[in-house]
Amino acid sequence: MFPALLLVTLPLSAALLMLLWPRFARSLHVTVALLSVPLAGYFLQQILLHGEQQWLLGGWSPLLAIRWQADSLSALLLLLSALLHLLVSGYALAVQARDRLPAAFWPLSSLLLASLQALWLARDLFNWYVCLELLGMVAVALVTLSGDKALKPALNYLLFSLFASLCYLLGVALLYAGYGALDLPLLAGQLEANRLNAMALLLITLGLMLKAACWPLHIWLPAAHAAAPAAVSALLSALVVKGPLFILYLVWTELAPQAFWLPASYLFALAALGALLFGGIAALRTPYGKSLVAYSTVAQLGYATLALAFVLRFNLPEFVAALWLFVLAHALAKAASFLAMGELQQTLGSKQVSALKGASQTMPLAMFAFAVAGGSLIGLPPSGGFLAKWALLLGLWQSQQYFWLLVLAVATLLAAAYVFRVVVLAFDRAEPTAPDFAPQRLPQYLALLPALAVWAMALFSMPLLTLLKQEL
Amino acid sequence: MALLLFDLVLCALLLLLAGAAMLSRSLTQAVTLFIAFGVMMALAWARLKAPDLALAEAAIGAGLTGALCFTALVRYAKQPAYPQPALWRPLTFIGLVTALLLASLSQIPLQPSSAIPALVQQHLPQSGVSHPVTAVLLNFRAWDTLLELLVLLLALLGARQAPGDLPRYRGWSLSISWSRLLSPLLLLVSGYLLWRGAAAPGGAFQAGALLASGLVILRLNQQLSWLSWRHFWVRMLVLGGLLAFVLAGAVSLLLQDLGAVWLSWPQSIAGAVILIVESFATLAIAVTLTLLVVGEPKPEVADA
Amino acid sequence: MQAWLLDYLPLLIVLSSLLPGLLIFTLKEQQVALRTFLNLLGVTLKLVLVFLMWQGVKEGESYYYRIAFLPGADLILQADALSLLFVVLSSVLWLATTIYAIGYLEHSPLRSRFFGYFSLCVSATVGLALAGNLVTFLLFYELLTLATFPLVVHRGTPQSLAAGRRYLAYTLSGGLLLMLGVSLLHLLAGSPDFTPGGYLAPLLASGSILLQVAFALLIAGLGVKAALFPLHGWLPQAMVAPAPVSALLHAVAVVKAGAFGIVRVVYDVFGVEVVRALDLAWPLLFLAAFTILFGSWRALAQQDLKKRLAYSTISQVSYITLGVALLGPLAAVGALVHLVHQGVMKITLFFCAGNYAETLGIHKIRELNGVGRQMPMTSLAFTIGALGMIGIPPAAGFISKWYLGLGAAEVAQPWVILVFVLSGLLNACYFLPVVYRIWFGVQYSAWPSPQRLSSRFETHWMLLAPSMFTLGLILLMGLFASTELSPLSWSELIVEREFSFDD
Amino acid sequence: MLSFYLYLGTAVLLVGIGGLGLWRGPELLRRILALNVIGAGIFMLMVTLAYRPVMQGEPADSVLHALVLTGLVVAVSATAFALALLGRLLTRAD
Amino acid sequence: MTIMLMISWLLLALGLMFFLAGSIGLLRFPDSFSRLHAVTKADTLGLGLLVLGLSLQSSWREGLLMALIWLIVMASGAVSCQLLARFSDEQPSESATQQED
Repeated sequence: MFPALLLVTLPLSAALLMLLWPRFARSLHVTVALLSVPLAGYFLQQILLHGEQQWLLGGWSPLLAIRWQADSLSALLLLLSALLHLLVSGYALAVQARDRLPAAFWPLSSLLLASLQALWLARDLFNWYVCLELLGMVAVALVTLSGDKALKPALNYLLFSLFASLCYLLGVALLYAGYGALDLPLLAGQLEANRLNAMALLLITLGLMLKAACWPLHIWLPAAHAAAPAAVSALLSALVVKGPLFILYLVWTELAPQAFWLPASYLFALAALGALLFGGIAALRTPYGKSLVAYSTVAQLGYATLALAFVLRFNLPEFVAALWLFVLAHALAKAASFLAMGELQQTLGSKQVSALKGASQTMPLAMFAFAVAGGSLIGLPPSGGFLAKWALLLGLWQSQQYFWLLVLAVATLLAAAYVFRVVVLAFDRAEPTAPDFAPQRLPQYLALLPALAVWAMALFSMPLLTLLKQEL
Repeated sequence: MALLLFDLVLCALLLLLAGAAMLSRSLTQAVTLFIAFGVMMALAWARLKAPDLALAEAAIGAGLTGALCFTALVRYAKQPAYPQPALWRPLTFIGLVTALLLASLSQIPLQPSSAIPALVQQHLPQSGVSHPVTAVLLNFRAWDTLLELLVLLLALLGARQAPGDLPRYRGWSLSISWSRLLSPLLLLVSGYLLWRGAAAPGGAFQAGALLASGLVILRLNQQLSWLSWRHFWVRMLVLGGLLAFVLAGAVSLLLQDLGAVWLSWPQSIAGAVILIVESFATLAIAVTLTLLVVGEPKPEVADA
Repeated sequence: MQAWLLDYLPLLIVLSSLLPGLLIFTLKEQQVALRTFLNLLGVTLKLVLVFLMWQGVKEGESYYYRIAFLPGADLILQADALSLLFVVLSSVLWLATTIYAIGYLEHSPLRSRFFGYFSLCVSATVGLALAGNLVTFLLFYELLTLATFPLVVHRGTPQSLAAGRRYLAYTLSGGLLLMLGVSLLHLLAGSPDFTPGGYLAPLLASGSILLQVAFALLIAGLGVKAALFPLHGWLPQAMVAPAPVSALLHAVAVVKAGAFGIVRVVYDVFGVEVVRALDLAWPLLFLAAFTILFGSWRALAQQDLKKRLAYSTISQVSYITLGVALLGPLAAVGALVHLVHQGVMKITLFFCAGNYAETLGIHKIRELNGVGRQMPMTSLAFTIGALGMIGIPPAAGFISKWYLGLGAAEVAQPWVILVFVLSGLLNACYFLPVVYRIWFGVQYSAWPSPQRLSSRFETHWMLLAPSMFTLGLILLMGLFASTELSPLSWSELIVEREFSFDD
Repeated sequence: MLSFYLYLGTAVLLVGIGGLGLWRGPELLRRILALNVIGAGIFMLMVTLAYRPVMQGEPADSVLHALVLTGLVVAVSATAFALALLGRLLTRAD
Repeated sequence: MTIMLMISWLLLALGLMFFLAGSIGLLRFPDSFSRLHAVTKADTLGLGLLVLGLSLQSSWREGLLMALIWLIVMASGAVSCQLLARFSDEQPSESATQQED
């Protein structure tokens, strides 16, 4: 119980203390961030040693209590969140004086970690609602840290997020109407394929897809992620949108009756198609650097959605592996690219992509980090993006989805186009944009770190796949 | 028959009020109608044998939300009027969706198969309180409640990020003396609600909301000017509910053997733990809601 | 050398350029001496290691290094005779190019970045040569793209950026097709090591369409780098890169990676038997033949020296593809030996073009009039290289074309010989006038931008020496083709050892 | 039983009306109100579901009541946050 | 008992009539002062009559509670009426609030 519990309560109580004594906010935050990583690592190891663990909070009987359950996937996501949180904390610490990061960042990002960790552990439909709401509100509060220019995107994000939560809640209420339970393992396999459940699952899916910014429900994302401070955008893109995706996956694979799987797979596939194509095109056309990265998130989520669609359609282990590998690879790559892009914009003093002219000379490290992370977004070997795409490719060949192979190819080229749109510009030596001040090195190295990690991910494909319990 | 008539009228009223609030040309009207809608809703919930919720809705849904909306409304006075958008397209779509939803409702079983109510009754004696809703909130599903308190806190944190220069209301002698008269009464009632929550409808949220309305009235009448986030003990009050909750969880873990899980109160002290947590939560809710409604005297972006 | 070290030999060969490259990235611009030292250290180390490996392979030893990578497809570096051919070629030419580049870029900015990527590029090429299965090959193929891109856009001018974009568009699409093909084959047959004679024969019974699709995807992916028509569009534009980069791109790294990949796919993945059974060689044959003629034809029309060389590359590289597609042992020998010979000859030509540009500012062919008197050594190297390209005897080009012709005759494809003759004529048409201008043309205006780079030689010694070195190689390989050390004998060894022709 | 369906239907219609308001707007404040109407509809649905045992003469489903209470607080928190953002946005606009 | 019931119903009906009158007044009167007049008067009296009528039908304890409610409503009605009146006096056409420095 203790490692899992501490992973949630440590950042939570630390956040409370930070609010109480703002003077110690930074040191508390860093301490917790540092503690969380080994703790999560230890927890993962425990899960690997002893197998899946679960707890009924309060010690009540299954139907009554809220269930926490940790399989290796949850443990992996816990570790990922802790790691990225630590990274972003380091980055925030490095730039806080320069960027005038409001003091509220520290407790808020700790709360973000706490709510994410709570979400990965929970297996209760209503508790997920509260977690989602919490996550959404922390995310919006974090977006508003950029000040007045972020107000409109933040409010928009909040309204969408609220609507999504309500959709989800309505779905849960309808499920409860039929089965009188909220516990996922108890409900698993119980659902019949009737109209009521179809409606409930549709609503749940709608809400979660809105929150996970699946195309065409992504419209809130680019503005919000682009408006937030770089450290926040990194967290939002890397982790926050994955929370609802995780629930979506569990709801569909464990809860939904098999009869619904095929139609749902069409729905997800359609969303994936739109995300991959239109997300990529939007990223290619937007004039702003962080919008580009944000649209790339929309596009990349398309891969995960596609994998989910095929999990439901063919139930091959390749697709499950692809889904989670995409999530992992995207989390790392997106953290790197947002931090790098934020650093570039801050130092070069412009939001425009065109301001990145000559950045390979003026800020080689940040540019390199962006390019390396971009390599994973494209899916170049041996990056994590490649590994995930490889799994997806194998699955698609195996299930003879030639059309989707084509889509994948086009999406890959689009990703290459928007990544290299920036990189090529960075090599422009004609009139490099002069930095407003001497570039700081530490934040750039911090941006590079996850990029390098994701770049080497395929070399660790075996342990990762073992963790995901999938064989290719 | 009379009851059905009552139901019919109530439902029609609810729908009318909600529809009018959504479609009325003036925002002021919309907000007023919405508050009336909230009151009617409280009535409906009382009718549906949910007195806890009726209390909460009356205080939170109608009262505080209404106050919040009116504050926002003031700012719209300066905005140009918005053109009224067309109705038929959203109406068609929403109508279709609603029809689908309605169609799926027919499959809701009338006799629920859920074993939960029975389980609640069965475990109620061990929960430390005798009112089932309180037992669920603070014992069976205490984790939800903890996170919910966190959501409330976040609303305050988020709102503090966007401080608006609130138009101030200035009290005058009658309202000041009335506030002085009313607030002890509210304090009394909310304390009673909190205490009563262990055995009957009531509890931390209703009490907190009621207390908050008292605080808001006092605050609007130039009392309680100390109520600001800058003060350590105001923060302590706001965070107290969560801190008490977490501490209680930790202490309970320490009191029990190693196999104990999070948020399981030892049966012998469960009642006391719940009362303590609820008391702090009530104060926290009250102060948080107050700060949310009236804002702070001098907005500060961040405390270093 | 310790035995355990030998196990790591393939890895060390890759690392010997990779690590210096990474170190060079961190150097400051002014640290010229340290950078040069690191560069030369890497080159020397690599040559020594390659020599060791060559010794071993000649005696029949095999080197094998494996790291876990994808499930069912480890990262394998291994040395067989074929990979060694390419490794030796790239290591030796890297030596020449490094020295050339140091001289060429003596005073230009951003050299640390340049040499860093330069070393990465060679590491990727060597890795690609040593790749032991398709997945490893794919990895290095993509890395090669990434490492060469910064070199292509190194100048940072609008033209080079445009060239870089086009280069990426082509090569990344190629990489994508290759990845699709590799994944399909992985699904069908796993990703076993490259096997002489291929490993797909057992699959023939269970359906051929997917195999054909895989072949088409692989060849299309490789064809981009090998500049097969119609995938050649990036190459002429990439000429805007600095001369050493063009030299490397054309002679060793990029186009050869594609050609080498085609050799691997045809012989070691599919195998001659399967290729024949599936009728896969014909399209490749026609495509290669067409590309040969097309490249030569287009080269005729170019007025820019480097552009003409570029189209010549398109044409010449397809000789290798053609030789492979003929599916005969003699043609195979011709193809392999042309891989080496063309590399050496083309790098010489590019060195010379770079010398002209750097010393006198000559870019256009008409500006070459009379340059032979100003720069005799360079012009001699250019002349020999050009003659070799045409296939005139003492130079190396003759040998490879001879074997290719023999190979065509062997498999009874006389029309291919016609293609060779026609192409040879075209080669002569676009090279001989250049040579004529160099020696006999009358200089009709001042040199565009003459620079005095050396007091003793016609140009900087670091520019001249590499061209002389490769000139020597051309002649040696042509004259001593029958000796044991020559690429020809090595190619014959490869064909004899590894290619299993039943008939 | 008729009442049960009546309230159920009303709840769903409220969700629909809220959805209409959310779509149509046009003011952000009205959209926030609309979200609250949707929320009220959903809570009403849940309360009506909790009422089912009452029709059999048993006490109402207290778990659902607790969930609705939680939902109410969450809703008011979110509304307060949204209104604070809106307030700031409007103040800034002029 | 029936007489009590009849009186109770009568009181209730009377109370409702006041409410109705108040509501009509709210809708029909031209300016805010007269509207306030209509509403508060009618509501205070109407509610009182309702409470009286209902307490005839209930126990003394409930009656007491209702009386308490009536008192409180009356008091807050008086305060809020004055509040509205003050603000409509100070700012006849503007919003019901005032800016403070």
